[in-house]
Amino acid sequence: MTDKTTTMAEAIAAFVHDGDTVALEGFTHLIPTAAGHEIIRQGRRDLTVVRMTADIVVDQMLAGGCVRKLVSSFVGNSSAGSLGELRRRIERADPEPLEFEEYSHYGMIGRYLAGAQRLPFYPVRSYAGSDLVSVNPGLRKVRSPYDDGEQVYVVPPVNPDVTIVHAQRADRSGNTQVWGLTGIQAEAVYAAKKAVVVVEEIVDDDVIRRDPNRTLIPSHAVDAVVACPRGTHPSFAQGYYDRDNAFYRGWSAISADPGRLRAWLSEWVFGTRDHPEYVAKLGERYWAGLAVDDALSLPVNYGKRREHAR
Amino acid sequence: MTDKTTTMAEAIAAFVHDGDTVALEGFTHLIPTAAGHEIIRQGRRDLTVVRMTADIVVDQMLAGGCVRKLVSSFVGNSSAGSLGELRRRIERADPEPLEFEEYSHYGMIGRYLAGAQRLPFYPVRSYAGSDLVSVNPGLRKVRSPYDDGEQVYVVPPVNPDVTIVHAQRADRSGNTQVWGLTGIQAEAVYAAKKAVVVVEEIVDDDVIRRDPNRTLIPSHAVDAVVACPRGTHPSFAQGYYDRDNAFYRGWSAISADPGRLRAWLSEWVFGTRDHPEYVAKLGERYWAGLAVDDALSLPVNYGKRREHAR
Amino acid sequence: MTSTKDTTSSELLSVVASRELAGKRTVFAGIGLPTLAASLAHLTVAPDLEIVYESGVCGAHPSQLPETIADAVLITGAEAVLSMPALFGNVLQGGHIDVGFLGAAQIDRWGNLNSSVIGDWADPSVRLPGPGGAMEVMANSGEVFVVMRRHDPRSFVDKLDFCTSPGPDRALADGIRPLGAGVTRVITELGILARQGVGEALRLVAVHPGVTADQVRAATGWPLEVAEDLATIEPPAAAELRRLREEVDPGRVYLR
Amino acid sequence: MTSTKDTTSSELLSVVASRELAGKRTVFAGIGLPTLAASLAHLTVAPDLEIVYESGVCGAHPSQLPETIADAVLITGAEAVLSMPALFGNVLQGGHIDVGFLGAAQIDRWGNLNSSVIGDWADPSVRLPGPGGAMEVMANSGEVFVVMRRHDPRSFVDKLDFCTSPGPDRALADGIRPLGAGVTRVITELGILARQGVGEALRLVAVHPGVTADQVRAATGWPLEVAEDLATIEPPAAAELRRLREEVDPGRVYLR
Repeated sequence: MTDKTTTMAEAIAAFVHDGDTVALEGFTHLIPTAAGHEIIRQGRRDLTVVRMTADIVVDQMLAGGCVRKLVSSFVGNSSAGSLGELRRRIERADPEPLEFEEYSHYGMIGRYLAGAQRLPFYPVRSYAGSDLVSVNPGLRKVRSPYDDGEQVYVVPPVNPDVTIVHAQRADRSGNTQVWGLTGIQAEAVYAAKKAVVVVEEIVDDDVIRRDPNRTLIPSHAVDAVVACPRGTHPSFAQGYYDRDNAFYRGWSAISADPGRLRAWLSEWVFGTRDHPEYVAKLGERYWAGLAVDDALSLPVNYGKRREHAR
Repeated sequence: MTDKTTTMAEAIAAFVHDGDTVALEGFTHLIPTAAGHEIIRQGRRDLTVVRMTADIVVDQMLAGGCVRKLVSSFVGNSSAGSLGELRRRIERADPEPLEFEEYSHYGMIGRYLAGAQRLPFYPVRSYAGSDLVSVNPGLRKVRSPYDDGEQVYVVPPVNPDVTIVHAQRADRSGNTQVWGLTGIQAEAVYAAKKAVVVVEEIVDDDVIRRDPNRTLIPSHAVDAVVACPRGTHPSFAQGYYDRDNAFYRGWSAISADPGRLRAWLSEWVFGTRDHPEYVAKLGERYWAGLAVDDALSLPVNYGKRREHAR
Repeated sequence: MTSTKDTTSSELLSVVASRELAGKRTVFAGIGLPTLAASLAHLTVAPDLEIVYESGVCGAHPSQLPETIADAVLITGAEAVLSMPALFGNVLQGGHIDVGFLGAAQIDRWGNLNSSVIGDWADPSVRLPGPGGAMEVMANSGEVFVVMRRHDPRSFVDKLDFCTSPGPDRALADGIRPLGAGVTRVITELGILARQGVGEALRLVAVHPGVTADQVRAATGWPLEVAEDLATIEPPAAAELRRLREEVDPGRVYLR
Repeated sequence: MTSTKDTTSSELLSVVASRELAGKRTVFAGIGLPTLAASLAHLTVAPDLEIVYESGVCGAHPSQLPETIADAVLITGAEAVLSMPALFGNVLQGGHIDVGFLGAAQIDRWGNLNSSVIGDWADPSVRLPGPGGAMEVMANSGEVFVVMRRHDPRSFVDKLDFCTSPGPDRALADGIRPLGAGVTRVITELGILARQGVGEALRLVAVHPGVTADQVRAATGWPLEVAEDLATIEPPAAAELRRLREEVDPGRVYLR
């Protein structure tokens, strides 16, 4: 049992370097926002960010000047509007161009699957006839070696230098449990050279071992474990706190104005030393508005062999 | 909410026909033995059985005269010895030949994945240099369309006429929950044209909905739900009863002798009307020897939105 | 008593779309009008309908109206929550979705959709969110319904600026056998355009009361064919509106 | 006091194999000698060692000695239980296994293994269980250890009846770049055969006290090369045997 716990500052310093390819996953649920903020605080540059749904945290990292290239399948502020910085970068190269490599969701999923499984490609049934094929040379065709000789598009593997995901809980060695929407996090971790897991809480080994089927990411795939409660805000952690929909709705106006966006970053990212300060700055009353009541699962029986047996 | 509950006899009559391709999955855990016995009772013929680990239930179905062809990646009585009937069929065509299509475990997994995902093939990293390639024309190579032009073996999809799996519990509509070893059951169900789920118990909808992450097979993929407690014997159901290791050890001697094997079938399969009779015939004292004590998981919180919110 | 006079645009589109789901079993729906239509259909013409969400939720029983496809209220009490590989691979690509709902900035006569850019992809005047899972919904659903609030030549175009989600005709031209029929219904404030599948263009099959075929032609950027037996859409019935207003969206979150 | 005199064959093989796991992090092991070796190594030379089972169990903490790789006691209290696609795809093919243990009916000088048939595949004299996951363990583990109870020319053959699980040399000859080194250690009652990787044949690198190189040559079905610095294996130490007997398998289930 290796203790891999560390602080967010140390994890980002150790595992995210200028020029790295960094995957941040979490599909609406469990978005690793606090990790993105720490990357901004530490002033990383020239990152290639891989993220299926490039949303607020990506817009913030773009505004923080951290990102040279984006690999994504959806670039929008959820259903709440636009990402101002992202659109300025893409539509007007303002303040600088953004390299953009675009896939569909399943294309991204396939890339993670291929990366996790050390496959040279992953076949998908979509893409036929899409103009994406003409702007993304990574999309290629393979012919089936079976009788029908059918063709199918394939996507190339992605192997990020580091994948960062957020989860409800882990033990000190990185056995990580997730419930609610589980997205693509496990495959994104397995596809990466290094993996950082950020959690709402680090729990006793026994809590994990009482329910091994909830462990989606085993410790052998994890390099660092960071406790960072409320680290997904404005995203949510099922059973811990709700999504801050008002923040999402407000973001479109903030990010539409470069001045406001930079002021926001100054106040909330550069103006806080770490995520606990960000949490405290929002205030307990604010968090009370995102609190959820209990809806507990029923226990299942894993069973224990009797001593009498055999 | 469609009620799909039925009896084992009705499910086998409705979904397993002479000449069908039938997948029975469950990797050591949750083997659908009772379904195999009912197939024998109903006298199905010329089946193609697809099963990663062809073990006791397959040996029994072979002896029952149900099987023309076997598709598998492991043919043995676990680590407890040989399958007598299977070896006689393969080594001596006694009493008749057995068509055998052989893969490795991951080849079978890939076939189910391709079948479930409607892919023309699934790529795997193994098989290079194996003699299996020379005896199984289903194993082919594909060249990567990316720079390295690397080659990789692929396996063809499998789409059984019906897949039968056993699980701990389901609701009436087929939302199926499994814990402990989960194997390849979900993919085998999705790969099939029809799917029958056999369970230790049918539970209230609320039990399932209190823990949706445990539902590995959603109702939309299920055609029939059969309650059949202890239906995996001599396999086990985590948290319900233990594996009958003595039965496994005893099987090698039974199946080594065609006479004994047929006598066993007469007594235990043809001699019982259904699985409840088989269970009763073993007797409560026998089952007490396989009973397990409780080891309950801790509940997790899914959370409930407060009315105050937003 | 429920008044059918003050029917809003959202109500009209939801009711009309719900009727098209008669007898369907599985629908892939986003939040907003598709969810309203599917929820209403569940209460009326498609009692066995299951809504599957892109986030991985199957058989949701939300305590409140969800605000996103990943809303926590969709998860708590759901029948199943799947990983993204399972949702996209087994459920969607595996062929378990009867009807997928999609939206788009532009649609052409073959039901091809653009949700990527206005202008050139490499130097767009407007960068839109992009494909998300729309390409997979198009490629793998049995058929696709599109609900478009705006019916005008800027959205119903002769030529897409960019084809994000191609219908089966474009897939075939690319040498790949399509798995679904593509867009079969486009429901707008003016009427319903429809097509059956490969080789067929969208044509006007029904109009709302008071709308003429010429009006729809004028609002469409390609020479729109009109069905010989052009139907008039039955206005929302009082019972439909009552269920929509009182049971589906009592807080009028989407029934703006 | 632990007697080292009455060391059984199983104890000898377990202890010798455990030493070879020094510093390793992940091992893919079946039940029996591999589990004993890995469990002993965990207590001695490889404190961070994790045993991964083909059934999907990672980080098991069994209450009793498991009887199969899928034993219920491996699941209760484990750190993780994975589906088969995750175990074979992400963990094994993904390259997370340092050492895989394999057995076989036949092994050749390149570490290729036969676990399928004696005789012809289509008409075998003995049908063996077949590949299971052995082919994937061979192809994807960093290296593979083989523990063979029997060291004789019927098992150590010049030519396999059937190559079930090919080493990297055969993979390369088939035009595919191998991911692992293949068999690097074969541990038997006579000694240890070893090779580094592609292009290298197994050669005798160590013998048990009292065993001569000629004895091993005679027991091997191909002309066995012997290392110039042929070592003599240190017999099991009292401390190793004590831990094996008292902590790993106190019921002597596998220490027959």
